[in-house]
Amino acid sequence: MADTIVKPPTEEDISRAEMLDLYRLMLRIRRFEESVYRKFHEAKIGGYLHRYDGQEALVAGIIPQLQLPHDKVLCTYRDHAHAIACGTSAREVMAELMGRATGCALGKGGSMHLIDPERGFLGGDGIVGGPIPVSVGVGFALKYTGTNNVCVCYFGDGAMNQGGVHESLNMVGLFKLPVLYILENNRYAMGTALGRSTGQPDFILKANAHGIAGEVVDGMNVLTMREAANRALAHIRETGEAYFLDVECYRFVGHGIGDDNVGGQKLYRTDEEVDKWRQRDPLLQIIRDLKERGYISEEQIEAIEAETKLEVEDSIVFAEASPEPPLDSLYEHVFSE
Amino acid sequence: MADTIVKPPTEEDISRAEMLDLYRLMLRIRRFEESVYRKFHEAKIGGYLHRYDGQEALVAGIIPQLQLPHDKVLCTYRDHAHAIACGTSAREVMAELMGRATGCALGKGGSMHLIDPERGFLGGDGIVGGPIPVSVGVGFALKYTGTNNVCVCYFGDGAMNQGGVHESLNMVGLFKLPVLYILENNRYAMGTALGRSTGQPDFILKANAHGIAGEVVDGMNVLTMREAANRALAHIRETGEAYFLDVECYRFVGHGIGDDNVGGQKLYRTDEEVDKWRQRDPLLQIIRDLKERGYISEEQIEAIEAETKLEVEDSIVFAEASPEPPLDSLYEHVFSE
Amino acid sequence: MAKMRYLQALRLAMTEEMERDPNVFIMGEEVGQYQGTYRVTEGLLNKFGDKRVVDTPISEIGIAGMATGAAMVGLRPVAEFMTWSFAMSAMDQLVNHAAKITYMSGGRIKCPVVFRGPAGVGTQLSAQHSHSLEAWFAHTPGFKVAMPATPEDAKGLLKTAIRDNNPVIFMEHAGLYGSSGEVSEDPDFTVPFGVAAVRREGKDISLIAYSRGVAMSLKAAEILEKDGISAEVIDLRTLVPLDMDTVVASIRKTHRAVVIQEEWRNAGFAAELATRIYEQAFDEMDAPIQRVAGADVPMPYAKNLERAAIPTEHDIVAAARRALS
Amino acid sequence: MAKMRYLQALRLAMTEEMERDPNVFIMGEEVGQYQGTYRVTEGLLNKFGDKRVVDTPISEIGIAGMATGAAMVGLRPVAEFMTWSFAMSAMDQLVNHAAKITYMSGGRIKCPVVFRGPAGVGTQLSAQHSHSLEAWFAHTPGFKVAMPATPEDAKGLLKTAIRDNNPVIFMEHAGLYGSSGEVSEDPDFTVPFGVAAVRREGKDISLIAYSRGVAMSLKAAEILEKDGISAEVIDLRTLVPLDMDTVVASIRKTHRAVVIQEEWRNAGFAAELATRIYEQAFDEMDAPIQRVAGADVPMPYAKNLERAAIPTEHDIVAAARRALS
Ligand SMILES: Cc1ncc(C[n+]2csc(CCOP(=O)(O)OP(=O)(O)O)c2C)c(N)n1
Ligand SMILES: Cc1ncc(C[n+]2csc(CCOP(=O)(O)OP(=O)(O)O)c2C)c(N)n1
Ligand SMILES: [Mg+2]
Ligand SMILES: [Mg+2]
Repeated sequence: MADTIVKPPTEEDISRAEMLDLYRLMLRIRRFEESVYRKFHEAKIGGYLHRYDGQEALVAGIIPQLQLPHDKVLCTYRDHAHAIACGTSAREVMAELMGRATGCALGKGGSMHLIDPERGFLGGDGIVGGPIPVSVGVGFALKYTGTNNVCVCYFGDGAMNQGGVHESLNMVGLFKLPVLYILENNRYAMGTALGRSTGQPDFILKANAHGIAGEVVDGMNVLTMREAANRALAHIRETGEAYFLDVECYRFVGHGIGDDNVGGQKLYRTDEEVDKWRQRDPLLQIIRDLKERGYISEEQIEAIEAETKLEVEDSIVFAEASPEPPLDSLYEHVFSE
Repeated sequence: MADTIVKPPTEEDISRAEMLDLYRLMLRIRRFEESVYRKFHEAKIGGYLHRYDGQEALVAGIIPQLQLPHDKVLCTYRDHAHAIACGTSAREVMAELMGRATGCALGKGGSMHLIDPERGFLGGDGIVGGPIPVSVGVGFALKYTGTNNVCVCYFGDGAMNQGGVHESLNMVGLFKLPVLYILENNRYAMGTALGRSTGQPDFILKANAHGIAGEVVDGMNVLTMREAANRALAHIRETGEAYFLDVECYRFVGHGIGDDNVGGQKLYRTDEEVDKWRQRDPLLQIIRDLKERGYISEEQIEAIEAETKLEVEDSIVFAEASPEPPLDSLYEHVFSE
Repeated sequence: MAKMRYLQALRLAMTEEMERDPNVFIMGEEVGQYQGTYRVTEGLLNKFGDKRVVDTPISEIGIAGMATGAAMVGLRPVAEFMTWSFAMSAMDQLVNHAAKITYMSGGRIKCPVVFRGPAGVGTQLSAQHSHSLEAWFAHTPGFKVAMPATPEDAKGLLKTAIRDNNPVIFMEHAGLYGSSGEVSEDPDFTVPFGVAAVRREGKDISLIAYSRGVAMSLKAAEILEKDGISAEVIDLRTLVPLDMDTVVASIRKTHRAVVIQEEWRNAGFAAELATRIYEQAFDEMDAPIQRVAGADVPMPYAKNLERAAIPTEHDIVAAARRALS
Repeated sequence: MAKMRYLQALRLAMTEEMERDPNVFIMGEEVGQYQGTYRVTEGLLNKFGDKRVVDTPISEIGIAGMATGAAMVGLRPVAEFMTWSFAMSAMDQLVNHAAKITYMSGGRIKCPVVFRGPAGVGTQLSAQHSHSLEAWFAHTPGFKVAMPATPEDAKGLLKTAIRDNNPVIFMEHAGLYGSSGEVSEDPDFTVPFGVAAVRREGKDISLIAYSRGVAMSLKAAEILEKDGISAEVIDLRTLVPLDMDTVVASIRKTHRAVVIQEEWRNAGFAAELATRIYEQAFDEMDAPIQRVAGADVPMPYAKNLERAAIPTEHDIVAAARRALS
């Protein structure tokens, strides 16, 4: 069951329009993250900041396949991409990152706590492993209310060492709940390489041990990712049981702002390694595939870049022009009515 | 690797004296537990009370094989047997259960917190799964100080659903620490049968998933248990790596005082099931084996019963005659000097 | 009205709310087939089936997360901790998730979940099974904290908790489960949060308590009465929200107070209570507020030590006398 | 003496103690190869090797248990929580095991372990990364709780913590890591637990604080001085044990006090402090004790809201003026 690397789908499986959409979404995420990084260094954004560069396919290959807002998405602090893929506007995300009243969490959440429940996005989470126990309840509720919907729950390789994750996988296995686990297996938890944090590196065996089926997926290729996601989602909707995708991927930049300089990353990985993975950049691959199929022209590439740039810049203008949250909102939202 | 049921050893493996010792130890435990139960119902003992009847082989087959006090033992609240096997006197155990100053924890611990560090017994623990994280540190220290010793850590099938257990097994697998895990797999966690609490019932797969090798053992037969323990201990002392024994066993009585009446247990198991397991009573089996080998006479059986009874009664007399802890010890031992 | 025990009142509250609202469900360790460790949920599995009465593995993190997640998308879970002592394993899910999600989301997520179970000292359960930890939860913004002292409140507060749109820490007291009293059988009967009850009127001193401390205070008041001392007994009912109006009104009358809690003294809730009284009524105080609390030791097993570690009505009487001397 | 930063002082304390005692070792997430998330442990892996500087998985329960277990059999672990916020996942191991094993064993087991790491509010780290939780730990018998305010104390208290035979909760403040001051380089220099420091003498009012609150109080004292108000600033250094003698001596002089904490107000440590002052010096108080504390809200992300949620020197000044009015 472990270690099945799924083959990319054939041309028939995906239309030109869909492929262009995947490209567009991944590009929007990449450009958004790059701009966020600049804004952080201009001190417009504070706190911690975790970019998704390199992992775009994990979001683009899955979230558009969902029936939002009825399906639900949970993820980690590395959550900008997930919000955007769920349909939260770049404006609302950027405003949240800048701590503005117009942000998707009214400026109260920040980078690690983007959220958009009306779109099915139940939010990022600053605690490693934190969303997985929550996913048990979301999956339970989807089943309890008699829907055919799925909760998609993202988490990192480092999170596999959190006890709460194991309690939860076991409960999901036992109760047979409709949850799709996406292990964003980028090989590092901060500065800790996979092999230095796990007693046994085949995560599918860990999922299986709790009664959850799963497989390894190449997450650098969005088409492969998309196909695996579709099969997993179909499996869950048919059987009502969870599925676990251990997705091979890589973050091109530092863990966060603390090691975004190369010196920081040199403590735990080499330039050569980063370069090697950059050759599998999901954006390069989709561009190549689009071109090979004759689905895209240079003009279109430029046009998409331009429209993406516009969107990101608009989000910055919007956020910077937005007010800070009113001071008297400090004590609001501690409780719901 | 999973599911290997170890064969009982052949006659050559064990001397008559050793076999008699195993019998004596198991009988002492059984009779002690029976008397403890009576004393509870006389209100001489308070709190929770968890008996080991039926599981004696898990203690008798392992603890005498250890190099105490250099090897270390950790276990659950179901810990009277472990204390006795480690060499804590019945007097000290009984006095602790009666909350007396002469108890092994000066009356402060009670039934769930028996302890005797000078004998290598690091204590029972009232929190399900609680001792396993501690075992990581004990194993670490044994390795750090350059010994060849082993930490033996007992826990229940219900504890396999605790997150801390998984964090710890993974760390022990990763750091390659000398810990022998004994899963007291008595098929029930209070009123919850195995299949109602785990998404996947083969616990060896759970251990393997964290990089720890293991096997299933018949824990109703003390000779089988002893052989498996010896092999596991040899493996650990040789390789320095942990081992996991999933020991098939059964508790003949209720989980604790709350369900010691048959009505309580009927909520979750049948009389027939209990009867079936009682036919595999480790005491019956060893008596049968001793007789078959001509190692024991009826007179000897009676003599051992008599001396055991004497020991248990002596412990009761001792405990009842012992003073309560002095009231001014209330604030003692919050801190060490 | 019917006479019933505290634990029956709790069960009745759950039964009525489950009948009223199909989104309410029960979950926890041994709540179903085993009929509840303390029999609080007895009969509910039979009545409502295993869809709505869910037995879980011994996984406190998973339980807390499952309840939180289900509440985030519209269900109303009532999750039992077999005892509150075991909630310690789940503090991250409780505090970082249940208590904060509403605030972190700018109010976009509601989290109507009740965490309930027995707290406090039992009988010789020793160090790891004798907590209530209300101070920890009261310290954490985002939780409401209810600690009923009577069967009627057990029912009325639990119904309010289940209907509340926020995470409620509902701490019962194992030592009160068997106590009985008159309880309304009206399914519309609830007890609001944040309204303390004056359990006994008095004019010389205010005894301010909650949970089992209320019964102790009433006994103390009777003893004091024999000496001609008239003690007012206030039952806070909920620590968050806290009804300081009732407390301060009492203080304005008596000018002396004893604050009572069973849990460890240091940084316990009684300190908060005393501090708030001084903050709001310093000039009214004729004597220092006396604090009655558990000893700052892990709970010892031996009967005599356990007795010495927890407060009794005699400690309250002694404290009252100090305040009046 | 040498001028160094707070985090360097911590590192020096660990280095000296590791050199002194081979049973001392360092463990935690990213303490080794990554050189420490906040660089507190920078260089220690190179110096002492991976036997004594142990990188762990992201497993807070396992970390707490490993440290506790190792301490129970004679080692002296110094375990880092990347931030104290993450210790919430480990509360059961910390409270039910580390803090209680000595008592539960009738004193037969020692547990000489230090849990350390940054606590308190950083800069816009938002709701899940801004805790200190000292009130929880102070509430729990069996822990000592140290919260150094200066580089010299960072060194001296950490050395005392490592040599102590009990579990010590050692809370650094991320906002102080960069602060610098004179620190003794004598390897025998330690700062004892339970001895508060009078950081500034004064006669009109006592400002009682710890951790970052001390620097805020000193700034407040300077502002007050301009108005001719002489404020005494007391740095508690350790909350358990707590040096009430120094506090009460100050109160006897000033008769007025402000108690300061950064964490949530409700049931926070400042309430304990205020309550104890009243218990021991009620008759000395000329005005109600003023409490300065964090807002009772999960920490908001937006800069302006975060600023409003945490206390500043101006809040202390305002509180002092209230106490003096
Ligand atoms: C419980 C907990 N412990 C530690 C941290 C600090 N921390 C934040 S991210 C991180 C690494 C997580 O790695 P991984 O799960 O692989 O996710 P990735 O960052 O690679 O996406 C750590 C240790 C935390 N947020 N929560
Ligand atoms: C963390 C925690 N949760 C719940 C309990 C209550 N409890 C005590 S024993 C027990 C059952 C444990 O079953 P198992 O691990 O199989 O051990 P056994 O009693 O069968 O030996 C439970 C739920 C506890 N002590 N600790
Ligand atoms: Mg990772
Ligand atoms: Mg069991």
